Amino acid sequence: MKLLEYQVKNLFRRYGIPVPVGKVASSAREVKNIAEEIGKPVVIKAQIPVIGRGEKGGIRVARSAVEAETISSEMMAGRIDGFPVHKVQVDEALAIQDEYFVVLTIDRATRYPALILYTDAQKRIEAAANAIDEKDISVSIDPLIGLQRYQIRNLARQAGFPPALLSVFTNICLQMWSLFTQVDARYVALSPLVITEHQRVIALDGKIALDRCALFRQSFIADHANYILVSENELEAFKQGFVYLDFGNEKSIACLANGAGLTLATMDYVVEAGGTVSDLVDVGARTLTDHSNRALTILLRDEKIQAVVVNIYGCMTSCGEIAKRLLSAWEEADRRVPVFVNFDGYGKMEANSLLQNSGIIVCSSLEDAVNSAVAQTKEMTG
Amino acid sequence: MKLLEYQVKNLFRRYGIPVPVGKVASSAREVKNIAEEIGKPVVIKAQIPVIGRGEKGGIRVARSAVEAETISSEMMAGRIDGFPVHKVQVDEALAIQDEYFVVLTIDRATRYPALILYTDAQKRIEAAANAIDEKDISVSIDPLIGLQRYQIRNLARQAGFPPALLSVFTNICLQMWSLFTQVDARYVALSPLVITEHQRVIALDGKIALDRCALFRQSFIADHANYILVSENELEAFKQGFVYLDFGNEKSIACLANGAGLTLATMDYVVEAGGTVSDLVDVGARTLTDHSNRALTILLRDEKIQAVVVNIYGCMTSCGEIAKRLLSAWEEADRRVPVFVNFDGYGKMEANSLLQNSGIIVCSSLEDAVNSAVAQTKEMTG
Amino acid sequence: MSILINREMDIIVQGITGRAGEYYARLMYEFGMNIVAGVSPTADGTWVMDGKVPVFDSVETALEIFPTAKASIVFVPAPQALDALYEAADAGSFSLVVCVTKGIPIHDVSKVCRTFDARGTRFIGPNSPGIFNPGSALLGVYPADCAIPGDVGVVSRSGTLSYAVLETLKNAGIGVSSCIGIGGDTLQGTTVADALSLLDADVYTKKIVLIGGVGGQEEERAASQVMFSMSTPVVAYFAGRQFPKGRTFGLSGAFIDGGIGDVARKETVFQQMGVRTVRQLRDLPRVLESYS
Amino acid sequence: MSILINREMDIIVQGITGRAGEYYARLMYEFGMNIVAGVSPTADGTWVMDGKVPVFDSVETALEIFPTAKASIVFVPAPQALDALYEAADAGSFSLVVCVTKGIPIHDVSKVCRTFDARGTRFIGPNSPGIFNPGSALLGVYPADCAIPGDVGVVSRSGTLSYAVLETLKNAGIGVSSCIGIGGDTLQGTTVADALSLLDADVYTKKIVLIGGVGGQEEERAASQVMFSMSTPVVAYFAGRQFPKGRTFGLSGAFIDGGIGDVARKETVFQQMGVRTVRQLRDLPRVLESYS
Repeated sequence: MKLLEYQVKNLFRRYGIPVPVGKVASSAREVKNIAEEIGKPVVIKAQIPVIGRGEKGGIRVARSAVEAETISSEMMAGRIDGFPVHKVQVDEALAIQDEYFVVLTIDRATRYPALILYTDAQKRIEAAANAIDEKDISVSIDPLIGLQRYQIRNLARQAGFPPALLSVFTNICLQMWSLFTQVDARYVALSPLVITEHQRVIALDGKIALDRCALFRQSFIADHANYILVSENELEAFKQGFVYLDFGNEKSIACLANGAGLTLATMDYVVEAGGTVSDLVDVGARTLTDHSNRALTILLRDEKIQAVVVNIYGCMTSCGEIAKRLLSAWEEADRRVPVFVNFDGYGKMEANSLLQNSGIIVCSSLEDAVNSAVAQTKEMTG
Repeated sequence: MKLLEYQVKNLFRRYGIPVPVGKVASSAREVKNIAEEIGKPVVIKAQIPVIGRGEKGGIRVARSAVEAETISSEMMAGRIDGFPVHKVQVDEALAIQDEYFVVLTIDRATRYPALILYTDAQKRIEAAANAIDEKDISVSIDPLIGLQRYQIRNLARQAGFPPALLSVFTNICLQMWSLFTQVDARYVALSPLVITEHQRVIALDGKIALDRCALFRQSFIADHANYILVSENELEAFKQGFVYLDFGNEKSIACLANGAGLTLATMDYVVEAGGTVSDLVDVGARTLTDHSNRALTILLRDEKIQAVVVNIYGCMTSCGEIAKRLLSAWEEADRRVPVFVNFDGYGKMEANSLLQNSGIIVCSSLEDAVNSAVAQTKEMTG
Repeated sequence: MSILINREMDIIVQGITGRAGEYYARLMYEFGMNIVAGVSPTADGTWVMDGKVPVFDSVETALEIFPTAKASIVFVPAPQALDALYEAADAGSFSLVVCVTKGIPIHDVSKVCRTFDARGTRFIGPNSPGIFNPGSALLGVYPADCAIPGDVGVVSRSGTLSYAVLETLKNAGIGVSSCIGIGGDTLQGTTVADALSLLDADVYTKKIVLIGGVGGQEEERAASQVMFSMSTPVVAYFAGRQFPKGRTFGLSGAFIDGGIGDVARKETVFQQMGVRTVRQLRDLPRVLESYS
Repeated sequence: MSILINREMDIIVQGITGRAGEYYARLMYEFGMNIVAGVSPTADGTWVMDGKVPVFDSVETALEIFPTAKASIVFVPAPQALDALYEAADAGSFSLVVCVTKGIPIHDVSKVCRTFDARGTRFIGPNSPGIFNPGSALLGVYPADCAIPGDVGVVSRSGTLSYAVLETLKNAGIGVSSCIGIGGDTLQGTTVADALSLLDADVYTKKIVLIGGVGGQEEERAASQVMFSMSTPVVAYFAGRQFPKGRTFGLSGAFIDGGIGDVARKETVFQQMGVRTVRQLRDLPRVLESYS
């Protein structure tokens, strides 16, 4: 769950990581006031979950408070990559001498945290956070010991970070570590950390991705879900405790399966058979509560969905139980689209006979279910 | 540095460790008000750094607010083990069903933290905190991982702690761990942790010893020094950064040496030669600043001291440098008592010749210095 | 036969009184595994599975009675999993710990991996379906009838998908030596590369199927290992080819972020290393049989 | 000759630009030890000791140039000592780390001991004067002329007191094989028992002097070891017999709290185990010579 810039900057401020003088605003009038307060040129940045928003008109400079008002009112009237701009961050514009990208993440290769520093502005933070490049300068951190000063020194030396600013840099990195561990972040990035003409060291922007698994001890994560989850469907599934992705494609097929891998494989199958997938639901294979009925209810009322493929491998929750739940959702639904089901594993026979003549279509194989669904949508579109 | 009970209880409250309803008071009038507020029998406890104060009249029960006022005004008028009673803790009296002693310390044998539980009320917390008895129930804690719930469960089971109260006990121990590590304690003890008739689990009293070495990152430790250090001399030395102990004995000999072991050995020597030692100063062997002059200044103005034995082994700070400092203190002193000095190691010759005819008496051996000092005090007393 | 487990091994189940714990403990027991004891902090002194398996409040007490236990399988819910895994590591007796629990915070998993690494204990998971040597031994949550014994080793990042793959192989008459489910979360105690090495060293395994997925670079790292240090042929399949960039799939390690984790890229790397990949699972039996 | 160190060993000094660090590095250098490099985060690229020893900003860089360094001695001030000791442990190259710094918080020392334990690195200190093999090697802060070579091993918890003891022995014509200063703080990386074992295993050491002190139970634990598993005779002396109960002496481990750490009790335990103790240091040479 990636936070928006202004949320990141709030956390940075709380942890003593220096950020530009600035504030978040919800109206052009507020922007004007903030720009007046800052009293010099400002940068106005759209608060949207879009990578590379700068290239899409989401970051603009204003030389005066009046210009700031105009620019922000334009920005907030439009959409970027489909996202409405409800908020903008207004920051002092700074004259930059050097820039560095600093990422604290957990390295999937070692399974330990790593602090990474690089200077290539073209590289995506997300790429750095997910796989350490051999060209990156990085230090591996013992998760039981935590980041130590000597490691930061080694990193800074290798990167040629100005020795005169080492102690400022060290404190920033130690604060990043506190933030990283205390909020259960998947990564924290300073993107970039700049050295200004006046030798101030400032995180011009930052990125934080939170770990959804830590929700049980980080209740504030739930507050951020509204901003992060794109659709109503996703938000409802999040609250109920199952996994739902909505890609927003029209005239599409939804895939419902148990287990992440099986769900992904089902999606691949549909797309490669010529279908469009918009909604992906994993009801889980070893969950205490099976959510198949709730999931199907959400799918059936979504107007953009024209068919559903259900692919279940029965294990602790048997196919039979899932069939019952699907049936109850089906019977309660106001809107119905064809649902093609493939069962395997425990309870397959029982499930198939339960759904016979129910309106839900039981298929003999996943291939059969997928091909039927694709044919169905083709028919409706065609 | 051991804290007083009310300081301990303040920390317990801040960390969510349950304590009896109660408050600290500085006057009998305040005690009466607190007792009225509590509205049932109270326990009044003298806030003094004395082990076993209960047996010395430092803990008394009052059945009414009026009785509480009388008892506390008696208590605060007197002294216990020489300590004036400036403050008393007033707590609700509780009907106790079971009591346990819980100690979190660092085990000198393993060098790792340990959580200890025992039920023998006769045993001193200090003994438990300094050496784990084979009969004690204890778990060793990895200092990099910290105390875990399973370890608390193992401890509780072995001690026969009521399973119904396990989760309360677990949370108390986890909070003890937070407190222990966050304030840099040498030990934290619940003494005792009681289960009341109504199944409340409460730390009736507690002990915390802080780590003086952590002063650089625990500035609050300095605030406690006033309460903990017994004499003016000790407080002054603490502020200046050297080690001073004042045992409060009259007509005594002070020992000044460099290094803890050498200082102790010097003290042994004096006492075994028939002298009384009251003041012990370690000016340190590898300190950046040598404090010999400040130490001698304090010793010379202390009326109870009749002679000083100085025992120095010259190393980084040579005997010569120390001799110069001693001399400057000697020359500035308003009060003078005989000072007998033994030098060994680096700079011995230079030091001896520097002090020749200065009034400070250079001896040929430690034995010589000690015997001279003892003879001197015997003469003055006799 | 085959790797890591056998039917003689004494096994402890942590979290045995939870719904999943008891359900799968029973399946393993019925399969013939020696489930000697269960652990549940709140059910000390009880018995589960029709009075056949005693429950203790800690691993320590379970090991006092059953000191021969060499493996633990963990079903403890995610909020308590860190404690349970530290407990398993601290016991010092286990050569193998499998964690079925999914959704453990990534910082906890990192710490636990560090602890098991230091102790040299084989840790599989989290979010792992366990290990299954068809016809021989089962430590995990596999449906026992989804596979038949044979000489194909399987390494998988996902649970139900691997059951479906095993069943596909079974239906084609292809038997399996061992299936290792390394777990679908972001971090794994036993990595793809580790699991491939284990199977490569196994005398009963003649061919290997790798079931990977979108996200991470674990498989790419493994590809060069397959090429340069393994003698057993490998066929790879990756789920999530059609998964869009920039999205995260639930709690799993499935996401393409900054271009990392793309299935097409994984396939390219494998092909460059000379390892065969299949786009469709139904092609797997045919490609496997082409090695012989 | 004798234990742990020798004149050929390449040594790194952490905290070499501090007053104590540079002073003692020079003494060791003059004694003939191979001080190859110093470390100081703020003095990278400079040289100390008349341009003879280069200074690096980290152990890592020092080891890049001097990969043969096998020992480090740490003079870094207490607030930064944890970082310096983790750095020494992390380097992985050192077989021996001596920490001279005193007054390191006890929680930090505990963590550092844990780290060195896990890595199998010999850690001596903190608040240790180091190791001195008279006439042969010196890694520490001993005045080189306080002892002459011989066959008596010395284990001490204190610094200057041990110099005074060494000088007492020298004046009596008794030579020393090795003196290990394990440090006077509450915790020690190398305990009394460890140090006694090292000397017991040393062929150059025929008798051992243990200089203990008030506080703790380290010596009592060591006593039974002396009795049951050592062949070298031991004479023990304890400072602080007259130290009052309930007081703490400075930052050191010297305190009698709850009856633990009493010198009289230590002496009794030693005597019960058949180990000789001396009440006065001046008696030490005579008692030592009675063993032969």
